[in-house]
Amino acid sequence: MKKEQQIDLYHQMVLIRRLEERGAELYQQGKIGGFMHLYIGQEAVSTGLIAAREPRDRVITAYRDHGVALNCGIPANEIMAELLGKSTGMSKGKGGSMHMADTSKNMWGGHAIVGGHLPIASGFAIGDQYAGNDNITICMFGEGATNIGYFHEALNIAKTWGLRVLWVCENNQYGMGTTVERASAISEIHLKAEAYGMKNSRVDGMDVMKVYDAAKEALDYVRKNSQPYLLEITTYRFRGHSMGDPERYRKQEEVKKWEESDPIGIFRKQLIEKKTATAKALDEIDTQAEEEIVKAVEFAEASPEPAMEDLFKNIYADTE
Amino acid sequence: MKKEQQIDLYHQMVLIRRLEERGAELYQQGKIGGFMHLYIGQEAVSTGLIAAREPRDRVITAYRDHGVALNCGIPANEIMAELLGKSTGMSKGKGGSMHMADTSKNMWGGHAIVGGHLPIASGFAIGDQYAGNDNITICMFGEGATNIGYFHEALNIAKTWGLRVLWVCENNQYGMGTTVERASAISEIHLKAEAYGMKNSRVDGMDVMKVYDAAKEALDYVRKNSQPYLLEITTYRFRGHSMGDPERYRKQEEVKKWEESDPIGIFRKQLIEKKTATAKALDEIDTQAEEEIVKAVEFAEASPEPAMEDLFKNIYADTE
Amino acid sequence: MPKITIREAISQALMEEMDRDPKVFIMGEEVGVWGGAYAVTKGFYDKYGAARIKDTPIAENAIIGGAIGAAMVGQRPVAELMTINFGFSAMDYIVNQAPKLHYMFGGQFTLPLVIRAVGGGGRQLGATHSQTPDAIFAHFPGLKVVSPGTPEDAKGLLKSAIRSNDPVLFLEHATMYQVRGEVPEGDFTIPIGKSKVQREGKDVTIVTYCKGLELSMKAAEDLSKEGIEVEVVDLRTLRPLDMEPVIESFKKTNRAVVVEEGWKSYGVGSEIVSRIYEEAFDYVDAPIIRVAQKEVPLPYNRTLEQAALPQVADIVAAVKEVLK
Amino acid sequence: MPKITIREAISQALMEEMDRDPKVFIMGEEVGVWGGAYAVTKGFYDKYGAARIKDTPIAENAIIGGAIGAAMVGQRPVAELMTINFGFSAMDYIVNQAPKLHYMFGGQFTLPLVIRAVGGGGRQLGATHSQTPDAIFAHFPGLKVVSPGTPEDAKGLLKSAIRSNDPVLFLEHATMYQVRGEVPEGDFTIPIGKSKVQREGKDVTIVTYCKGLELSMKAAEDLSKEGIEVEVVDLRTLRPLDMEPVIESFKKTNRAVVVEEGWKSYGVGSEIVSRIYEEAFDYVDAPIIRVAQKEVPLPYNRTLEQAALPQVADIVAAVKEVLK
Ligand SMILES: Cc1ncc(C[n+]2csc(CCOP(=O)(O)OP(=O)(O)O)c2C)c(N)n1
Ligand SMILES: Cc1ncc(C[n+]2csc(CCOP(=O)(O)OP(=O)(O)O)c2C)c(N)n1
Ligand SMILES: [Mg+2]
Ligand SMILES: [Mg+2]
Repeated sequence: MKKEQQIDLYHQMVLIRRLEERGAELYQQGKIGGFMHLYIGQEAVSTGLIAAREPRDRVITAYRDHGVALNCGIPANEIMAELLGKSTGMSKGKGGSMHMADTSKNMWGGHAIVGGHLPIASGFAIGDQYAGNDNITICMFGEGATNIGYFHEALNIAKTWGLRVLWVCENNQYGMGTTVERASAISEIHLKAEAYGMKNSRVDGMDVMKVYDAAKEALDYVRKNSQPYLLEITTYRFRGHSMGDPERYRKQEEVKKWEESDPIGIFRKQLIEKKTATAKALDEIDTQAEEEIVKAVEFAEASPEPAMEDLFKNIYADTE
Repeated sequence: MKKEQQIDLYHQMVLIRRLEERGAELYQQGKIGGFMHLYIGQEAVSTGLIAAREPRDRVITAYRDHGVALNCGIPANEIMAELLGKSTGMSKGKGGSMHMADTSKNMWGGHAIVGGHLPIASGFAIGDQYAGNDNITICMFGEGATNIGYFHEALNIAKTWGLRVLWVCENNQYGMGTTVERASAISEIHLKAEAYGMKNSRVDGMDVMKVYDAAKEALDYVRKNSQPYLLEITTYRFRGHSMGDPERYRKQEEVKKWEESDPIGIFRKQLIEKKTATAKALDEIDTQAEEEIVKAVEFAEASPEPAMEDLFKNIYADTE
Repeated sequence: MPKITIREAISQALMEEMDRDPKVFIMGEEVGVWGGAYAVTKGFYDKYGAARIKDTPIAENAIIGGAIGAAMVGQRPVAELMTINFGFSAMDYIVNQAPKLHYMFGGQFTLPLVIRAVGGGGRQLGATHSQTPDAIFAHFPGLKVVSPGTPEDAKGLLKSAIRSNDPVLFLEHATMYQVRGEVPEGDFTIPIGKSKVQREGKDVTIVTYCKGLELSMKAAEDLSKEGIEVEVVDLRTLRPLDMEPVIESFKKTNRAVVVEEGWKSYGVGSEIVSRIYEEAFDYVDAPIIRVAQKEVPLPYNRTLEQAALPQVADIVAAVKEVLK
Repeated sequence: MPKITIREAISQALMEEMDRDPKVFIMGEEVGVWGGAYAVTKGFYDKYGAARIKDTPIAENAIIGGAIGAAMVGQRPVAELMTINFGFSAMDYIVNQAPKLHYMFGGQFTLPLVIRAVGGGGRQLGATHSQTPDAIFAHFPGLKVVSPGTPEDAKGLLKSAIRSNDPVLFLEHATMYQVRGEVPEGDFTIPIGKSKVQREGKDVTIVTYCKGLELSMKAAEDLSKEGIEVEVVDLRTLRPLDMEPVIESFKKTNRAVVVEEGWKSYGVGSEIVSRIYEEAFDYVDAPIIRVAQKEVPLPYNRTLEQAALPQVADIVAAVKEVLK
């Protein structure tokens, strides 16, 4: 990968981190409402993954979606505005944290019914297969979501029909407070693909370059063979499941241990060691990201609330 | 297996065949209504399977349930009465062909939402696990049912929680008009168990003794290990999916070919060859079965309709 | 005008829209090789091939979720649920995804999607397979719920549904596929969200739809012989609900009976009755009566099942009652 | 009497019934180690252990289907849906299995099963996570649907639900867990299927339940200051529905407002309004008004969301309107 792109990936990861740190503050201040799920610790997953896609490839994910949204190229301004429920958000303040989409960037949301977006992802691929193009649908979900029936129906139809879907399981070890082992009959999630005769593999999600390489390979396979692929990416969320998680289910030592593999730290070290960037250059990127987020917050705070008549808009497309 | 029991199994299989042949006639005469799914061709499956259970093991199946009901020891009289919607049926005429249950025989129905009874079967085993007994739940379903989410959720929880369930997939090659290959990503259904790290195997369902042996082994495993097991039993239905199936999806030659492996014919041959029974003795059983069914029809036809006030009975147990 | 059955009308609508717009395709269980469990798509597979007539696994979530996805990216799928009873197995997609995604993402994409499903009792299919649960679907803003009662409406409304950019749940009735009626030749549509007077009368207004229409028209005929002239208003669409023809009729007759096949409590009739009192309170001459299914899971036994379902005689009796 | 919150009331009911009957156990997502997503079962896991407090996979069908099975073979499971919105993902079990199996098999077994689920809007959770779809569940005979509005009722009704031999859907409200009220000490139950006058008055009858009760009691207080005395009847159970106290109150006041949090069309209010007109037609002095949610998927933005939800002011205005 080119030097510039590597540095860009670093920038994206830092940007996600900063955006969410500020988001958490705004949440505490009551400026953001609803459920908010932070991606902190998992930044390498979506960053490496999305970097590997073609712009024509569609992305769909669960509610833990701020990072993916940024990686897909949605401006921090709009993400922050959506978090604050402003009219300048991509979904005009109607979606909030869990529902970040910008179809012009081929980012199809943010979906909060666990596993519910998997059959929809199959549907994207059905639509693309029907249209005769070779777009891929990249569908991300947590390991907890692999226990619900939606997962099964979606993967089965994808393989039976030869749909171009890259299924990406972000195994962050927990579904809320439940460990993989307590909820899933097998812990190596990618092996669930065997029940569908589907190609699959597992990669370390704390290393963005490894994720990128694995994603590239998987995407190539999907495009060439017109067959789905299940890629498991192992990772860890450093924060609670959502804001206000009492975190009774894990020890702080465990979190600390994982924090040693901070994906930003790891990548930073790699970049410096391989002389792709100097520490100073990276520090500058950090500062720049910081500033971008400050501006995004300003933008969002200054943005107008949706108009009251928006309440009744977008219920039916036919009458708009 | 003892000689008597073998002959009893033969008797059960013939009885199922005769019951359904008469049932088909009564359906054509309009005396049976609703959907009716014949088991003809598949008799060895439930006969071998149920013979291997302990009386304390619970049985639950799909709508193709007349055979299983007979094997569980429900009298032909009551089955026929239920088919005719009479008050002397096990479900007092409220259930019909698809809903044959007699809990006193540990037969828990006949269920017509495809795959819908699988989580309920897990529930039986949850209840038995909670009670601390070692009952097994035997849950039968078609191969078509393995593509619905219910299958996935039920098998996952069964393995994760160590539930005593013997999952039995009757792979009769078709779900209505759809072949296994057109609906399922893999055709060896038992391999779907691998996604749950669940023990599994496949057996020829046209040979009742093979089914019996496989079932015994599987039941032993389940009881001893407190772990579920997926047993695939390959078979074929000689008749349409239900009464009034246009059968446009398969050639009559295919049916003919399978009819050469008629499970009753195969077993009859085995019994005679191994000198377990003479042809004459088996002929007598055939005649006897015929007569039993004639009597069952008489019983059913002579039985009273449910009373009009039964319409409002059994809605709520609290107010009965 | 040629007389055709509702089955033919639906089949024609599907074919004409498929011929008209290559984005339209059909997916569902047994829609292809089998020709449709209710023979509605008989011949389609041979004509259009597997790419446009997609036989699916038994996986209602993959079907409806899949149709939603395909619609979001620009196709116009017509998904078939073999019966509405299996809709509960895909409920999240029908009421929680299809009706909400357009709104929740600020209108960024549309969902030009039709879900066809047959429902209804009277065929001895037992409690889980005999429902007419239309009211519960009509509760959700964002969904359009259509349920025609004549061949003409079936054809014209289905064509509108396929051309609509919103998700439409299209509810048919299993015992009505053979109902015959005149249908205009050539391309025509009937707008979604418009109720219609199917029979004029001056004494009592019957408000109904789908199976209720069939029963009500028979009741109206019987009553006419006794000199009672009933006006039958067919809702045709349950959401968005068009009360105008209902209210107009009611202002003339001042008496109404609401007829539906589903259960009475929390049913379609509850909404219609409430709306009539809200919108025409001063015109009410007698309590409005609801005729509907008895509050029991439908039993298999034919006699009991028929006793639970609303019958023509029940409607006749209700009309006489409101005239007292 | 001690004052406790609805959360405490529910928690106490669960504990007391678990202590009373070893057949009672709890299963659901995050009910154990986490202590319940809404902290209702906090401490239960430590007290009762994993066998009686079962953390499940995210698999709503395995949860509700599993509870049904366990109930059929003699246990008394209390299954928790993390929110009622996820009930659509197990819809077949809630409306098509639990309410029908007892009937369909001629009463051979019972289903002593409780499904607890929290619902409601007002927390900016967006369209898929904010619903109050109570009416659609109440449509199904065979199911009991309970939705209390006070700590006392929450405790007494949940205890009855657990002791019931029928499937009970027990609907809580996410913004009401902190509501405080007096609750009798010791073991007591409140019967399912009994409405209750929560505040006496002579001018107007408000019929409501759950969140609607909270809003209506506030409205009643406000109105009282203006000399308008409202009688508030709390349904508490939506199925089986007890109209007696409603009709009795209405015969006294001759005017009614029906208040619910869910959508108006095909909602709970539709049924109540229909029933009042059916059962007390001659007592009606003014059109009955329904106060309910605007017909939109609930948006995330707080201002818009609040504008869509029924407010105390809406109830006050409706009461004044029926008094005109
Ligand atoms: C159908 C459904 N059930 C339950 C929930 C509640 N819920 C939200 S997130 C979550 C955990 C999901 O875990 P996982 O899939 O591993 O994703 P992660 O949060 O770890 O990214 C649960 C149970 C839901 N949103 N939808
Ligand atoms: C959820 C659901 N979807 C669809 C149906 C309609 N249906 C009834 S039987 C059947 C085929 C089932 O095939 P399989 O599981 O292989 O069983 P078999 O009939 O071959 O015994 C279908 C699609 C149903 N009853 N339930
Ligand atoms: Mg996770
Ligand atoms: Mg089959």
